[in-house]
Amino acid sequence: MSPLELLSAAFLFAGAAFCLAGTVGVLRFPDVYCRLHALTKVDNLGLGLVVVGLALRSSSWATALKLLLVWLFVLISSAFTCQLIARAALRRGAVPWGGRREP
Amino acid sequence: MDGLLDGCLALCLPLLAYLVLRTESLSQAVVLFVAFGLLSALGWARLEAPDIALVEAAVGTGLTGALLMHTLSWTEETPPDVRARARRRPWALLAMAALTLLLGWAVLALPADSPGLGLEVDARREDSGVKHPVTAVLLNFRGYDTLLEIAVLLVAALGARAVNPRSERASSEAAKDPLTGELFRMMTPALLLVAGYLVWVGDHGPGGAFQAGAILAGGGVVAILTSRMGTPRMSSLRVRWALLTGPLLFIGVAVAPLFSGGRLLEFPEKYAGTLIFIVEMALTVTIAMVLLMFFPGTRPPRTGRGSAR
Amino acid sequence: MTSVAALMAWPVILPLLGAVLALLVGRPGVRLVAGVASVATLMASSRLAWEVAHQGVLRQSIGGWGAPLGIEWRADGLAALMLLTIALVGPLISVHALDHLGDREDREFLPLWLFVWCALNALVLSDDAFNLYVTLELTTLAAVALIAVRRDLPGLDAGLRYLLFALPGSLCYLLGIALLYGAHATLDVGTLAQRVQPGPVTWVAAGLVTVGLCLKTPLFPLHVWLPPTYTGAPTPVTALLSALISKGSFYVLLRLWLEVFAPVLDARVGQLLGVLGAVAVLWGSFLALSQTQLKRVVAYSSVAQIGYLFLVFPMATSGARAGAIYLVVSHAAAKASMFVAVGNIHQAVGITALGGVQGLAYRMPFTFLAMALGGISLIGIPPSGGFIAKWLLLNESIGTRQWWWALVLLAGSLLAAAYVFRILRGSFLPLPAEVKVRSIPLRNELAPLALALIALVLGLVPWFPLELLAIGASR
Amino acid sequence: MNPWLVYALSGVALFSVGLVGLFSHQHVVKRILASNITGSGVLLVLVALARRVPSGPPDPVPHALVLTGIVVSVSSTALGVALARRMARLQAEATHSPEHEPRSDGEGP
Repeated sequence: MSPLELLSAAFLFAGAAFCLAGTVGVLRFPDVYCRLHALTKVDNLGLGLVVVGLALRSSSWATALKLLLVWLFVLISSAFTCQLIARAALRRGAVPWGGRREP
Repeated sequence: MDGLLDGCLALCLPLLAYLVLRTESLSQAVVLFVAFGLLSALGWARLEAPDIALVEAAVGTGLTGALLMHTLSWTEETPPDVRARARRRPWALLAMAALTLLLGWAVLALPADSPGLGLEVDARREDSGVKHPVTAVLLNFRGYDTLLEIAVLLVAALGARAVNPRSERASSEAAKDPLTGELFRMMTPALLLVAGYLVWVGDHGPGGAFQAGAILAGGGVVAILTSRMGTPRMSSLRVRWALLTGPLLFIGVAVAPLFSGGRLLEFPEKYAGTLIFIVEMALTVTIAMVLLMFFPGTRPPRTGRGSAR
Repeated sequence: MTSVAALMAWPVILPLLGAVLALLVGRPGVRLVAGVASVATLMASSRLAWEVAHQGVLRQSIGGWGAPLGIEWRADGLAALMLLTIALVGPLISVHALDHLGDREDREFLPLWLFVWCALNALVLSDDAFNLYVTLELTTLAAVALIAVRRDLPGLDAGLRYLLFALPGSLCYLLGIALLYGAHATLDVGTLAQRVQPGPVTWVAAGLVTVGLCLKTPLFPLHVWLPPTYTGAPTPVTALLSALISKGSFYVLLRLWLEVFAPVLDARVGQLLGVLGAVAVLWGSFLALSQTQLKRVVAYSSVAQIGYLFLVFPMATSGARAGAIYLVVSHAAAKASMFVAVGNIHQAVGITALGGVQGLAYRMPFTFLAMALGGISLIGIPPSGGFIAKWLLLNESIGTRQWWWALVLLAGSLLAAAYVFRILRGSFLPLPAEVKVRSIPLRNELAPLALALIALVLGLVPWFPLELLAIGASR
Repeated sequence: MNPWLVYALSGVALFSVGLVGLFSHQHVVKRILASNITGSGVLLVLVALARRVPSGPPDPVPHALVLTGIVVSVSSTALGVALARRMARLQAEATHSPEHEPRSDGEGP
């Protein structure tokens, strides 16, 4: 295992961990807005780490750049979709979670 | 290690499909259906079919999912009679299992490693004018299928438009909306670039008219949903020309050899590559236009359901 | 222009080009473009049929690629006869449709009809299994769009119902083809016929193909979508559906069954299809007798007539094949004339109930003459094409010592006589005073008469079609 | 249990789930989803068959067939959805139009 592969494996594991955290966040959080946080921030970071890990493994610079391009597009589109979903939810009258609720 | 991924993916697909059909609420079913589409796109990628993964992700999941969600705001959530459904469920499961076993028995009886027509395609690929085998089969060896398939697209577009004629013109207030305005301005150049690249790369790599058309249609759908662009209407001449140039060109190219004693769809040796490329460019516009025509522009009328505005 | 490739290409390309141009010109020029395309396609089809009659079976590989890779075309006697039927019956129905439907619908009906024509011609000529799937799908989608052309609630419901039954049919067919491709690495029907051996793959593939196409034709247990769809759709579209579009999937089933599957499957499966056909005949006829709506009577009669077609499978001899195809052709003409006549009645009087027919024979003589002639062919009374077809089937059932099919044929004819005369009886009663009959253009009255005359001529001059059918008959 | 067989069996299972689901549900959108799933099942079987080549790239012919198949299934789904949407609107208008005030945004049939 050359140092490059070790580094890429580390990135991949970190990325997978973040994706897992993001998914658990989506399942556990109480309302739309918190879930959007989990989705947009954590999963994108996870994707970024996975992309960097793969770029290290990829044979040519062209594929590495294409992979980074994938990450860039996902960042842009998820930023906008997150805003749109939040706005739609607010219009639909989804009240943000106000702190601990009595059981 | 690969076997585990394949096995898990192959198991998840039918389970997710069953879940799509079992959930009572429609919106949940559609969301699960989009997830199913993405998983099947992953399956195509695992089976080394990048062309199909591209089309599945862009059209099968993206556009169909968006179309279904757009429709949900119309169809009433008819209250399903859960008792009747529950009574029928064991019979349905039994039927699914029996059918799977029967068909599985036939699949297991298939020869395990027949190369199919791959060798013939590679042997004749040089004189098809295109290097990528799938594009060679799609546009040259079986170009007749693609010609009829373009007719299928036109018929579907005509049927969908005829049934939903009303479409909204682009309204100006949408342009001032910061969110979608910014997205639209940032996305359009990248989209056109990717679509052009996909048509060009179809010559020697996975890509082609369908993938590029789907990407263009994706951009168009965002424009329609943010009511920056009305749905293309058959009544405007520009739309009709954009829609029908591809088929007319394809028919022309197919029929031309007949006048000089050749056969239908017999591309001349030297120009096969360029002719296919020109036809693909025109077909990309046709496919994008057809896929856009499936989208109604109108806001769903809020009749009957008092959802808070 | 006389090369075989051109001859076989024009019947498919001309309607496609016509449809695309009709879409392009939009409202003003639609009728002109569609008319020119129809005449051109009629000439191309008859020219090809003439060539087949003289030169025998014509073969052609599209794009010059060989069988396994490219798509093959084959034009034998059967294909030529079907081409002629589509070219004659179709335009007559569309002439009637022009007045029956409104002006807006013309802009959609004509291009869709040309797409159906192109799909049916392509289906009849194609010798490639996947290409047959694409043509079947094109026919289905065009039919759905046609059914819903009026955008009214019954039309939409009928269109959706038809779509959601025809789609699984095509997909079953496609899975059957996929299995055959997996086993024999070819999609060409001719090569498949040589390579197919009995085995699990062939049995399951044959089952899937048969079930899929029986869903679309439709055969008895799978016919539940037919009556509501035929009554919900506009009448000229119903005429197209019953006369031509349902025959397309039967044609594919007959070709695949007789050439590919029959030698490898044992006869009992053929008997099963025959029994289902027989039950369809009796079931359809009984229900046709008990209907009160005019259109539903003719719709259930379609279920019965399709049942007759499936009697060819238990006695897979060339005589039975000729009889079945003759019934396909004469039923297309006769059923189209009856549905068009029903359309005229609806347009003139606006009542669809059976009673509304009372006394109309005096005011709409041609329409009821057409309905009578069409009825004669459905029953199978001597001077009609239906009689020749049933005679051939009777001969074969006696010849192959399966006499019970003869019983089904006779019982079916008796029942058909009952429900046809039930319609005609009312028309000769005195016209009740309060019924006001709107006059309909003569062109509309002549369309069903021309269709009925085709069915009659098929009975009077049967040797031409039968000789044509004999060309390329495999067994 | 080579990989192509796993996917072929999964495709067959998808086909069965979709076909039985199609005939056991009443709601139109559910039936359209079921027909889409049936289509994906058939196409998965086709591509799995293409992957049986022992070495080298998979067989391109089924890939071209599946590309055509996906476009055909999307067209039929879109047509079905368009019909369903129009029907839903007509039914909504039919049930609500008697006491409903004339529509403001010119939404006539």
